[in-house]
Amino acid sequence: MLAAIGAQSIDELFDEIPASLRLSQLDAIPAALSEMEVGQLMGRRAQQDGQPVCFIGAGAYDHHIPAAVWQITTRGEYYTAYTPYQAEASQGTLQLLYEYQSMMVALTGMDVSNASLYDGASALAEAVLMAVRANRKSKSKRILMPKTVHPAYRRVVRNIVHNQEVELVELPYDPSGGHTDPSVLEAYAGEDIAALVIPQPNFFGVLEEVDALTDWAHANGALAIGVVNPLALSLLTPPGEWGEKGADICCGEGQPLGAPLSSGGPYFGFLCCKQSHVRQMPGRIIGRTEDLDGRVGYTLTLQAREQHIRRSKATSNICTNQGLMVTAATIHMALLGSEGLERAAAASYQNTSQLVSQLTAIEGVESLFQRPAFHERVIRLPAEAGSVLRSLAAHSLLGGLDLSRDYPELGDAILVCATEKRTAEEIDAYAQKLQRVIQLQGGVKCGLVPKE
Amino acid sequence: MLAAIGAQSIDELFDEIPASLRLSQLDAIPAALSEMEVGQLMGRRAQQDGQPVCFIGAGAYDHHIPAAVWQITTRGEYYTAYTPYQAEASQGTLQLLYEYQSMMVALTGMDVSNASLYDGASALAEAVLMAVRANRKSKSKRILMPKTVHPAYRRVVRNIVHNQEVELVELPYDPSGGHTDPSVLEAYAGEDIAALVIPQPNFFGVLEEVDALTDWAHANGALAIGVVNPLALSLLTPPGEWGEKGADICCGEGQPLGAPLSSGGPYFGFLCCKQSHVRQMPGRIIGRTEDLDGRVGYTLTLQAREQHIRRSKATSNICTNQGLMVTAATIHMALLGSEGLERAAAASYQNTSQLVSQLTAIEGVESLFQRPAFHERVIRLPAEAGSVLRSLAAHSLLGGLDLSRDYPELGDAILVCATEKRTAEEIDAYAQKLQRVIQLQGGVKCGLVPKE
Amino acid sequence: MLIFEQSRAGRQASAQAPLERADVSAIPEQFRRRRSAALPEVSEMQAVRHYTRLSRKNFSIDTQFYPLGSCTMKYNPRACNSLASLPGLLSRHPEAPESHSQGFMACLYDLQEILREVTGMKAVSLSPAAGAQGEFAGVAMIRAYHDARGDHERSEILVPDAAHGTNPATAVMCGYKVREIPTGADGDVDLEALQAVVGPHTAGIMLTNPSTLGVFDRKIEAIAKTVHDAGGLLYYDGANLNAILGKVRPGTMGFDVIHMNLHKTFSTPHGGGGPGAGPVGVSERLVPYLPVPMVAKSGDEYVWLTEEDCPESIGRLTAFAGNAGVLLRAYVYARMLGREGMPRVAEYSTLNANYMLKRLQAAGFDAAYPDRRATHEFIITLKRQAKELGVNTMDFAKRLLDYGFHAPTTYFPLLVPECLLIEPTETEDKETLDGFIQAMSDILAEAQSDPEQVRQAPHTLPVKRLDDVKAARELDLAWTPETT
Amino acid sequence: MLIFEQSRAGRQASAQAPLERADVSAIPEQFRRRRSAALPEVSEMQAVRHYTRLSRKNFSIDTQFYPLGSCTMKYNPRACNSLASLPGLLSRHPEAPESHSQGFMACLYDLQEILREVTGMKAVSLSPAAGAQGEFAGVAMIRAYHDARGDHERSEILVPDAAHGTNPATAVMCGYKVREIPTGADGDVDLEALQAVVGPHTAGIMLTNPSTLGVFDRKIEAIAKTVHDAGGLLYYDGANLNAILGKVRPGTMGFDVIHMNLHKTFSTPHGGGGPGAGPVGVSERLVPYLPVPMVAKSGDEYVWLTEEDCPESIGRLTAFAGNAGVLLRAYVYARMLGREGMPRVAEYSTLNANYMLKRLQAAGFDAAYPDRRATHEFIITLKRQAKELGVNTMDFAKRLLDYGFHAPTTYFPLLVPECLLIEPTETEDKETLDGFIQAMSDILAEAQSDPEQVRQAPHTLPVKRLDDVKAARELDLAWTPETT
Ligand SMILES: Cc1ncc(COP(=O)(O)O)c(C=O)c1O
Ligand SMILES: Cc1ncc(COP(=O)(O)O)c(C=O)c1O
Repeated sequence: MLAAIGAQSIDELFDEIPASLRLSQLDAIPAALSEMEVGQLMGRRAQQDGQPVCFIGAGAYDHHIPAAVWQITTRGEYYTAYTPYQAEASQGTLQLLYEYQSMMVALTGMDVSNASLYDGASALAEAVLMAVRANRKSKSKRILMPKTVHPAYRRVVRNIVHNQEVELVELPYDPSGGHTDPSVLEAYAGEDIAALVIPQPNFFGVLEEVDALTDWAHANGALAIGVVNPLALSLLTPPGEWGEKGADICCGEGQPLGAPLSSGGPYFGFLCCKQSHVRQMPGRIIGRTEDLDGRVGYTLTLQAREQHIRRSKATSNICTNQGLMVTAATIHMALLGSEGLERAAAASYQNTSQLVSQLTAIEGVESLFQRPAFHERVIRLPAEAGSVLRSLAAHSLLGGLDLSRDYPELGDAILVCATEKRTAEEIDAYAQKLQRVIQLQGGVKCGLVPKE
Repeated sequence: MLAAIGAQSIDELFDEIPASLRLSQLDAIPAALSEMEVGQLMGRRAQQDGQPVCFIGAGAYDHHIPAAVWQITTRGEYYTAYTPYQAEASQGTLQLLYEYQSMMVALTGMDVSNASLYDGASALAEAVLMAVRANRKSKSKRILMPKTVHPAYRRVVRNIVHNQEVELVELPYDPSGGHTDPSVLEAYAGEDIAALVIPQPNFFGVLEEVDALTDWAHANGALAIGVVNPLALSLLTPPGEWGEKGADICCGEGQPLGAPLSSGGPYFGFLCCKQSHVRQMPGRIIGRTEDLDGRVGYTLTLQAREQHIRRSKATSNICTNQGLMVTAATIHMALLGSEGLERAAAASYQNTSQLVSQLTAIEGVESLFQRPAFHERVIRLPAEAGSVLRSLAAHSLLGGLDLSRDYPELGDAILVCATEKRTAEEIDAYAQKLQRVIQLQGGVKCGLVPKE
Repeated sequence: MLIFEQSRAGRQASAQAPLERADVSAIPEQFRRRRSAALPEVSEMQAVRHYTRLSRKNFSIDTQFYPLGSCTMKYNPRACNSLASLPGLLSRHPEAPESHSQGFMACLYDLQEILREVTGMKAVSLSPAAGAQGEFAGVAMIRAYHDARGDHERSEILVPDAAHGTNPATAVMCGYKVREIPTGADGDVDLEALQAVVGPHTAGIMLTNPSTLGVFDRKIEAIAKTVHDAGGLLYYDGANLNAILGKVRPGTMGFDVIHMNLHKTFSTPHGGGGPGAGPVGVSERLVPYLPVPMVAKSGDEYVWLTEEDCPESIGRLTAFAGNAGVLLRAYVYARMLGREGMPRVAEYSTLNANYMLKRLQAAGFDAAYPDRRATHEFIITLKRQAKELGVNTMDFAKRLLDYGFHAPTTYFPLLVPECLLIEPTETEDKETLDGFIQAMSDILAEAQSDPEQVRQAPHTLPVKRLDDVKAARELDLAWTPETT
Repeated sequence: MLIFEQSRAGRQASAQAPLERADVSAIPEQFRRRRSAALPEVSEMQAVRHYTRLSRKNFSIDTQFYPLGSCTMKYNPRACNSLASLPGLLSRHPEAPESHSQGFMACLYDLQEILREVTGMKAVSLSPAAGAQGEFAGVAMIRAYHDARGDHERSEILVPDAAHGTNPATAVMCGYKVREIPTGADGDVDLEALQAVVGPHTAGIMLTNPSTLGVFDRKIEAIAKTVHDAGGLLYYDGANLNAILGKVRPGTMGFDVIHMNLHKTFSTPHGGGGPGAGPVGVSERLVPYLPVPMVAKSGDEYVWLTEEDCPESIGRLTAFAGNAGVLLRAYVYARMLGREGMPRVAEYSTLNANYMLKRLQAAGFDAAYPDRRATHEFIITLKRQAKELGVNTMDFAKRLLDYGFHAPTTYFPLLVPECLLIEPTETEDKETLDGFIQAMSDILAEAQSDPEQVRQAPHTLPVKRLDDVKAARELDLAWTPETT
């Protein structure tokens, strides 16, 4: 091959790199391992972390994933293809994405869906930017953001949108209901607001008054952006039907649809909207079309929104989607159907209710927020939450998320979740262990009124 | 659908079954579980057995299997196809099997290979029956079977062939070498022997004098049947080159070529022979041919040997092969190549040597059979073998196979094996634990000369 | 292109083997091979791409309707694969002690119990590696039984002419002579012919019921009585168990021994030809002869039964416990199906078969047994078409491939001329069945309008019709460097 | 056929969900949906068969040569997938405590160190979810840096005209104006033009080197000096890192911040469009601004660095730690490659590219930069052919599909007319490259003899050329019951 090139050595091929810059060694990088050796290393590390029983939700949920999902998803043809730039050679991915979009439309009640964004949090950031562009009535870049939105999502939104001078106005939550009381909006009536964000269920698992919130937004010239759990949507009113006119944009984390917990990623963000806003939607979109013979086919469309063509005027800089995760999600939804999703959602709801009732039977443990909730709930402990959770973890049980960092006002509150995968024995074991741990630690704080 | 049939109910479709025979209940069968539930059950059971570090070989070897092997093998197109009866719709499986046959021919040095049998033991039984049919010079059905052949194989051969009045004559092994001394054959010189079985390496891991044994067989009108470890063959003289003329038939267990240990199966038996015996070979055989346009294609061939056509005159009743395992083995061999197989074999050899030298450094532990061996060796313990192995198992370490059932004359002997997967730490840990266990148990037998 | 033809000296999938080469010079040279085996030398990517592409030249259940009669090509739930492949199960050594095998043994034990219940037999051994090995075990047990009673005159096994080829081949492997029993015009065994040959030489009879003719033998009780009265035993070839799962039990029909094809009825994957699994179940009198190993329960513990525990056993037929990983898949399947699911298998497979039969008849095809119910499968004969149109069963079969359907079983059973044995299974939907029926009708029309089109089929597959005669005459069974 | 079109009311993959339906009536009706979502209702087999068959309509690395320039479509070792999917890793909750995360965190930490070493940067954060998010993080850090110094005048990001579209789009997302810098005739950045525009408004420059023109910018030191002297920072778009892995480090070239596309250089699968991963590395002065979370080592323990630990951080960009599973795959890859393997990646990818370039030139194609070395990729322009034969780049691309090759990147970079950006990668063998070159020659011949054949291509794929205009004009983005 060098002969064909007319070079003496491979090294010669790098002769345009200034010699002074050339690197000689990569000393800090370990020597190569064989597949077997790296397998042993990874095996040890995977084992090291144990597989504690998980009662944490908080944006990532331990649902059952049918075996077929990943056996099909990892087929080389899906796994090792790239963005379907050559539509004719990518009808597999393209038709699947079109089906995905159709399923998301069915689930959310919106008109259109894109082919996914990075994750739920960044999808919300994109939804906010999109709302600012799409809301022709509003000249402001003000967004009302309830405190019941996932704290990490709120941070991500801030980090992404603040460079474009979008202003995020935090809405407080109702301390007894754990929801955004629509009356807090009165303070903003008549102001120029680009959009109102509405989580359903919210971070506490609590159901929001989505109809009232959506209608308020529309009455005040703002767009309504739903942030939803797609599995919950199998049971809950879809954003497209919120209030009189439905939400304008909705987004969320797709993980509950077939993505393993996997330390937080890869998951995928979904983004849907009303037809009228489709040209403001960022990310890949697949359209149905025809070939020269009039046969149905699928292709990337509305590319004029994207950076490849639009460059600095694109709707976003996003280039990849989370294609593989969406492949899994599509197969997942096809396998479960709405009946299956509803059953999984209902079982999760039931398990969480059961968990909460067993935990709150323990003296001193109380459930906050009495409003209807989905499969996540806030409970308050009669002992230091962090220390209780550590003790439980030592028993290979993740008892919930400590809320003290983001909601110190709630005291020793934790957010718990029991999906359909948690068995009655696991729930019993949690209750028993919690009781013991509280007894042991309770000496210190027992009887104290939790700080408010 | 019932309307099209003209039936009132599904039950009616069973109306030709005498009513008195009809079954009403299946009470003893548990109720259906969801995939998630059966997953939890299997997860618990799989975990229950632990994953002890394995120093047992004895016919099933813990080798590294490249990740690609089973990711490709379980593609639906291989996994859920059946016997390639419609060759045009099965060129994937057929070409792969032809490649498999070619690889086995390369590895064994024989002329032809079938497309696999159930396992190594049953392959040996078929090889014996085949030899009886193929040996036109011999009128007897006598087979010389060294005691160095895997005991389970000898049992299986007996169980399968005794109904056809084949006589198995056991050959003793040399107590110091652990091999079949060619001189024991002198007793049979001039007798009518259909075949001599030659294991390489033998059950003790010891290398047999294959050249002398093969030549003896041929000189005495018997066929030579090799029973070989295919991974060992990457380093050892292939049966096709044994002695002056090479073995006539060779068979063995294919497990080391990409099949996981999996409690003993599914594995696959391979069977190869000289061209002249091909019509006596049982099992599927794939041939290369052409289609109507002269294009190369592959098809089942020599079907006139098989029960579908030959019925009671078939070479065997075998109908399935272990197609999926052979798929894995073919990909495994393609990935490793002979270089890779040689490295894996050499590393296993080295690890076993290292293990034996560390174990025999313990007082009272000795290595039997000083002849060259491959990756398996017999060592004798200064304490009751079964009890030592149980103690090791309690430390999650499978120390070897207790030989007292099949070779009581060896005393407290165990057969140990360390494949390339055993790390230096694991070998050290074995030596340390063995030392401790022997010390603890040694009180009783310490200093005793092991029984002979 | 063969993988060998992509080989280049020195190429390697380097991460797959130890990175260094250990020294083996301590092994004397006389034992070492002189030249490395001529295996292909390719990169990991080449191997992956080659075998991925190759796979796409296969029809399979995951991609096509595959109504291969007698083979029960039904959907293989993916969970069976992943759960049988849990690391703890995959890495278990066959010689691991019972202390480290309780989880695995619990699965086998439960499966034995499930199969016992569903077949109505007294005890089950899981170890045979496939149907044919199950047959061997069964007939070997029949022989062991007679031998144990000193009943050495029994030298014949009776086999209906519709039987699968493995039946007579098995009888011969067990040292028996085979005597064929004809089938009556209605598809049932010719009872009179049976009565005529049964006698003191009869060791037993091998029956498939429903038979491979796709009908349930209504005279089964009389057959059983005839054979038993003569001192023979009844062997049940369970390849067609799918048709009667939860509906009728071989034990109730009077069988003494049965094999099951787990890769059929219990949906373990066919893997391009195997592995299968062929557990055997027996009536009381054959229990002592069951092949080992088996799993028993002693208190709370599972224990192995081996040669020592079962001195009259016909012994083991594979080195370890048969195709254990296949058994685990079957177990997972059985648990997902459960008590409720088993009869549904029989119901829907029978419904699908009867539906197809009627619709194909309506489309102008001849049923081999038009007056009988189809079971889970049925036969049509193209004798008339072959004669009138010069388009035979093989042509139909090959042309079906062009329509995207795997062909049904052709030319089996041997006694029905120009036959197609069609088994849709319970996992196919009506739309697929309708598609197949349409394809058959279309091919029939083609056979009239353009028979050459059918005779030359297939046209759309990776190869055109292959020359089997050349394959057998000019044997080319392995690539060598000279082939290319 | 769409999965929706196979749906029949009431059909279900029944084992996939809980077998019973829990009562949710305690949720007030006002919150509950009135009609079930209209998802497809199919059996498990239908879903498996549908998506298996659908997959076969894709080109992919595992099945085809895929020389998509700038995308580094190299082989994805299968071990990366299985090891990142070990049950313990797959089931780890992102909020699991550090006590139950040491194994996972060790992998991230090691990967940070490897990336640091290979790029020559001071510190690395792994969290950005893709290249474009890495760009965002990078430019946001540049902004945070200037802001922290009170340097608020810097409102412009400079971007060469050859840049990928994500570069200008990112600058805008970070609130900057974009100023394009032209490319010189030799493919290097026009240094004089750069000098002319750089100044107190310059926040920084985004460069890809080797650039997307397939050449290494020889004046990189001068560029760095120019920008730094003006107070701007240098951003390195690491999409082309594959070309220089182990050969030259962005840190050495003078870059202040870099993103890497792990789905390119570190071979994590492209997944039909993602997920990727876009870690960022920075020079000393940007360390405080790195996005969180990161992993640090404290004694023998790994600890998370989050917002609390890094108060000046630009914060997190996804809810948790980015595409963790992708990072694990990259880590496995990096360990298998090791110190020795990294430079080989650059060497063989460069060798392959230069070989193809020369051979294509010999076959009559025009290189965009004939006097330059190719890096790991190169550009040919079909301007001449388009003019003379009326067969354009798109026609060539589509026709290549018929030959079984995925097309190279077309019409990018925008400044080269009728271009193909060809990146063979290091994992392809010479025979494959030769096959592609032959196909290009054949198509050129066809373009002369039968241009319509090329213009109408593809001919052998599941669909013929698709109508993109119709797709955009008559938007049909989701199936509804009315679609069918
Ligand atoms: C009726 C019948 N009997 C026996 C067998 C043999 O079973 P196996 O192929 O599992 O050996 C088959 C398999 O095709 C069969 O259809
Ligand atoms: C040169 C260049 N820069 C940036 C990107 C963006 O990276 P990503 O697609 O991972 O967001 C790409 C990806 O195609 C690229 O080729």
